[in-house]
Amino acid sequence: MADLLFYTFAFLTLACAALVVINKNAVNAAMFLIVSLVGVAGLFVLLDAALLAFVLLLVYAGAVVALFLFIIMLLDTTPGAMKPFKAATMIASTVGGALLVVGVLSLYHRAQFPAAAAPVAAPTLKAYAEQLFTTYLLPVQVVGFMLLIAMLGVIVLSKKFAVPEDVS
Amino acid sequence: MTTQTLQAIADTNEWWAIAPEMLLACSALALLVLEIVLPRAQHRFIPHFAFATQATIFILLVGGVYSEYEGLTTFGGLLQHSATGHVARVFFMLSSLLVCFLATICLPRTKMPRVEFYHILLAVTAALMLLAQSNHFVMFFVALETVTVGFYILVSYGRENALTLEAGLKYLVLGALSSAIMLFGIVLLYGAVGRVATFAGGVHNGFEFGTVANFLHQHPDNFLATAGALLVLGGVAFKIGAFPFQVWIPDVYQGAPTPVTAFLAVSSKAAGFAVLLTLVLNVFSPLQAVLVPVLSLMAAATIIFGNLSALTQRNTKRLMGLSGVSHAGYLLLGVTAALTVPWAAGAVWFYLFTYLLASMAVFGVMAYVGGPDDAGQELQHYEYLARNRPFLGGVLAVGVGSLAGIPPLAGFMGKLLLFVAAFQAHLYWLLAVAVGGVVVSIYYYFGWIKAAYFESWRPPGPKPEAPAPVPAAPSWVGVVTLTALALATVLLGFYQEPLTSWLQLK
Amino acid sequence: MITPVLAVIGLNTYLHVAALLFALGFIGVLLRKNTLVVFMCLELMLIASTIALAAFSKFNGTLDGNVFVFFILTIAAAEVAVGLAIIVALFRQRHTVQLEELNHLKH
Amino acid sequence: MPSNAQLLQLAIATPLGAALVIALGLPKRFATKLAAVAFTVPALIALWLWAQFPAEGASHYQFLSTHDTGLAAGLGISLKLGLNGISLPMFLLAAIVGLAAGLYALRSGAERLKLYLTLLLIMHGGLLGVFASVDIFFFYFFHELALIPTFIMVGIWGGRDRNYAAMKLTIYLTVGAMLSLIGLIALYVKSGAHSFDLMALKEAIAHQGLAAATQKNIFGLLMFGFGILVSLWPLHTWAPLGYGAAPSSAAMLHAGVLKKFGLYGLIQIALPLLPAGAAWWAWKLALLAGVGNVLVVGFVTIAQRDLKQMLGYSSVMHMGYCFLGLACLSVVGTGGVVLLMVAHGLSVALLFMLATSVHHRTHTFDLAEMGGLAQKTPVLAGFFVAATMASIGLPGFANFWGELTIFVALWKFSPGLTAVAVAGVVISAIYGLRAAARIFFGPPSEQLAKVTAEHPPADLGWLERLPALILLAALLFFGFYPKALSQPVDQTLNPAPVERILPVHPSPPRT
Repeated sequence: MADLLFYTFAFLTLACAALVVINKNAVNAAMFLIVSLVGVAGLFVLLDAALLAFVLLLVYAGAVVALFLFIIMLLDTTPGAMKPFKAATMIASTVGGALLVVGVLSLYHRAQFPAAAAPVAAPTLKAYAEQLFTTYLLPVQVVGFMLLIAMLGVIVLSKKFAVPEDVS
Repeated sequence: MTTQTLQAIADTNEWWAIAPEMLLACSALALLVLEIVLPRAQHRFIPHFAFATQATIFILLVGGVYSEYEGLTTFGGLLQHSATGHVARVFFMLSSLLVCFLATICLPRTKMPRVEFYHILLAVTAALMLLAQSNHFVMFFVALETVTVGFYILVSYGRENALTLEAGLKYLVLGALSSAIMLFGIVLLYGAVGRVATFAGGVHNGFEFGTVANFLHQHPDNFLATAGALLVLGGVAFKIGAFPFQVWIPDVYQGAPTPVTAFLAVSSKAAGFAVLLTLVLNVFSPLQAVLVPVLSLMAAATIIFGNLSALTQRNTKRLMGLSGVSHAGYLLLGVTAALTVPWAAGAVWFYLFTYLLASMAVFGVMAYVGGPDDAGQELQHYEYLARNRPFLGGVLAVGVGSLAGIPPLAGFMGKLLLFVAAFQAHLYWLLAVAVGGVVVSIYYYFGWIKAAYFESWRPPGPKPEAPAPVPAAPSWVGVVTLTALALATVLLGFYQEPLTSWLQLK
Repeated sequence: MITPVLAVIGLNTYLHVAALLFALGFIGVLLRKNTLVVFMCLELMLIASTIALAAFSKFNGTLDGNVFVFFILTIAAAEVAVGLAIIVALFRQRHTVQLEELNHLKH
Repeated sequence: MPSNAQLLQLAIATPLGAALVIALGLPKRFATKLAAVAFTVPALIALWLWAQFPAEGASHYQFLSTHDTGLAAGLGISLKLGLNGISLPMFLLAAIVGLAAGLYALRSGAERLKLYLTLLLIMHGGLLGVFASVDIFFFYFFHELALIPTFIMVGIWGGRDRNYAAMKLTIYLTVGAMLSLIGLIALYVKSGAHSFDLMALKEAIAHQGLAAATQKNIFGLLMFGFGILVSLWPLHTWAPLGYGAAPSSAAMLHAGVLKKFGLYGLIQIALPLLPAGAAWWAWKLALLAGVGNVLVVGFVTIAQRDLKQMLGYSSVMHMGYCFLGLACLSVVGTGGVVLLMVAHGLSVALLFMLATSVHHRTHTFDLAEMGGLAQKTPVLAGFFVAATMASIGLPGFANFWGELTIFVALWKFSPGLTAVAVAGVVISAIYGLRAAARIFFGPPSEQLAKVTAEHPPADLGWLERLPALILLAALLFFGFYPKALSQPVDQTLNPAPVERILPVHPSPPRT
């Protein structure tokens, strides 16, 4: 049962990711991204990381992809405007990607793992909280600042400044 | 996890140890508050406030106020406070102060809001300081990404200019790509290390630098970990603009506003090298057999590429970018040497300081010479500079001379230290490449001096109708700052004592 | 309490999925010219890392990997926000999102 | 009264300090006065130190002082100043030529005079530093300090081809400097002395020796690195071009003094520290210098029509004698090189100066367009003929002793090369005398007659005569009393372990 679920989710993830890459329409690509993310969330659940799956869907499907869709609609780029790939780009990408795949796969074959995982209970919400607010308190603070910067940045980049901002 | 262990971990959160960073972050927040609180007419004082806090922190750091934590790890192993970390803090603080100075020249020419710029600058500097002291891959990545996100915004800050946005987009795509690659490397390392640490019965964390180093000591031939290390180094190579990750440099340097270009050239590059030194010397040192050829090939390619592509540049910002690539190559030479010659790490920092002084002097001149069109600054705009503004001409000569490594100036001492280190490390062929690079670099740096000093350089014929406009006269702050930078560059060439004893160059 | 998945599937399979996803994202970044799609592919690369991270974390029996995923998701979100802002600002000036048309910086 | 060591420091610090003060914005009328003082002080100190130099038993450095600039602990680099019997004459030369060049510059009325004086002062300070440095790093450092202003001066105040010349000069000399820097670093690392101090290096190498292959490599680096700087054939092409374009004072200092840096480095550093390397390279060096510098360049010199180009080529040719003297690897030859370096420095500086004076009056450097100037400017003609005689090596001038000593040493090394060298003297007599004759005697060309009709040429004024007199007096003094130079040189070369370190001179290859 579990392995069936795994293969389903893995297929969903990879197939939809491939569709993101090759789809001509940006809106469709964003849609496939969502489905792919659902697959990833499923993989997370199988790893006993239900919380991560939840957060992933919330943040990505709920916010990031929604943002993407919003921007795509806003910019109204004509669908199907994708030009055919140049031969050179195609070859370079294929070779580069194939090398990458072969490299990563061979890497895993050379680094053999024993099949057994460590016996640990599925982490609870409390466990995450404990980690985040003791060991990783400093990164949490830093990430907070990063979000602030990002917010300010988006404002600066998007707001209209009709008049010179301040006296000089 | 019991309450006691949690308590024990929480106890290691020594906030006082990162007081400078916190102070910076708080003053960054204070800037935003001030913008709301102060009436509009008073907004011009906000940059002064940023200046003042930074200067205070800089003085405190130089005074060694926060050095009591040196050699300790805090935050449960997230940070390690070392002498080098302290050096990095001072470096980033100084660089940030000077970028503030450049911003006061350049920002008023645009319609962009200023307070946010200083806010981001301060926050990014704080993150840079944490990055240089991080001892844990989670902390490392989070700090690095904070810096990167800050830079995405800063690079595209002059958004009225399409070139700036284009630069921002290029930096964003390539930066995110390098982050993703680096992240994958970190994950691989965690996978390789964490497993063994658990099997050995320890509770070590697969992200900690010490654990990774221990693991690599025991398994220097672990394929997964080696691949992870190389991917991480690839991400770092992007930051320092080493070959083949230098593609973004000329475009981004040209398009970004001049203060940001300076910030990228100095702080971002130095951060890359601070991280690279930590990783190569402390974490990945057991992988020497792989690292030495990779690093030295990268250094050679970087030197060759940087110098050759800078040869034909007429745009000064691209020139600074591509010559900066070659400087990264010389520094990589130092890093490679540091694997076998311990004092070379100090030499790298010495070089970075001389690079900071010289680059900032040159960028200061560029900020005055560059008019409203920030990205289109060409060599011919410098014609008659030495006659019209002898002061700027002098500063430019000192700065460019130091970058070229011309002897009485600080840059030469930096190169000398690196070359001696390389010789001691038996990197002969690499040294030959570096020497060739220096000779080539003389050509294009000399071209810049030529543009500013040697008149009637162009062949006889009809002169262009409109001569280059005379750049604005520097304010007294500008005069003082640029004089200080130039004098420091000259004096450091003759007398290195304060810096060498502080860097413990042995 | 071992989850059946890891007993049946094993770590390697998980990592294959992650690696393939990473490679797909990488190819997409190289191949696509539409900046928005390029951005999505970058997100795929980050997600691929999180899959590997969660699997390693489970396999190692430590929580750190999972916690790191939190940070990665946050960072990715911030990156997307800034990136889209830049793309929108650029679109207002150039009316294009195609990378190859954004070549006004001299080479 | 400061000690002699402090005086030595003062001599170097005065021009550099004055340059800094002028650069920081001293008004022009003070700047010229300060510059005059700064050019005079080192000359007076040099004379005083020369008088103070012990007459006997001074095989080691005198007037020593050491300062740590911050690299002593880490790298063993410290500012160690002192003079031995070889560096004393060179120091004196630098001080005298510097004074003459400085005085000439003050009256030259160059545009942007303050910048000109600043650069010339830096150059002067660097030159004095080169010959007073015991630390080989600072030896190099001061050389570069003196070299950089040359590029800028050529570029700003140079003649017709200044931009091309400045660039070519820069690239060639940078290559030479980098090669020699790597050679010096190699010496430092391989000696294991952990010090750039020449005395410490000597001690370390005497103690443990250097492998012959290492010596060979390092000597090769130094020979070609220094060789480019001294215009060793075939890497000499920058010299005539550069001197042709350089403003007079810069040409005086560079051709007169700075160019000797490479030879001086070979004598002080390469020969005593790398005897096996020297032995391996000696014949190759001698052939390059003898055939290339003396014969080939000699004939090229004869073909020159431009006065400054001719002087540039002749200076390249005379460097050939110096290389030949070095290649003898004997005390006599080395001593001869020092004598010739001083004498040539004085005479070539005088010639470059007078060439500019001629140009002021004729508005041309083309020898074919001159003639008959002696009637209008007899003093200038007198000086020029005297300087030419000195440069050819006529007895009574210092050059004679230098060349004679070298020929004596060369005879022992290779009679064939001696013949080449003597042929070189004939060549230099041909072009030297012909140039003097073209300029000053015979009928003036039509063009010149027109120019002189518009601007009747005045004879040398006192401000021009003073530097010329200083240089000529020195030439004559050393010509009639060579012991003043040879005594300190002898002291350092003879009792010192040079004889022991220098190998028995290698026999010429049999054919």
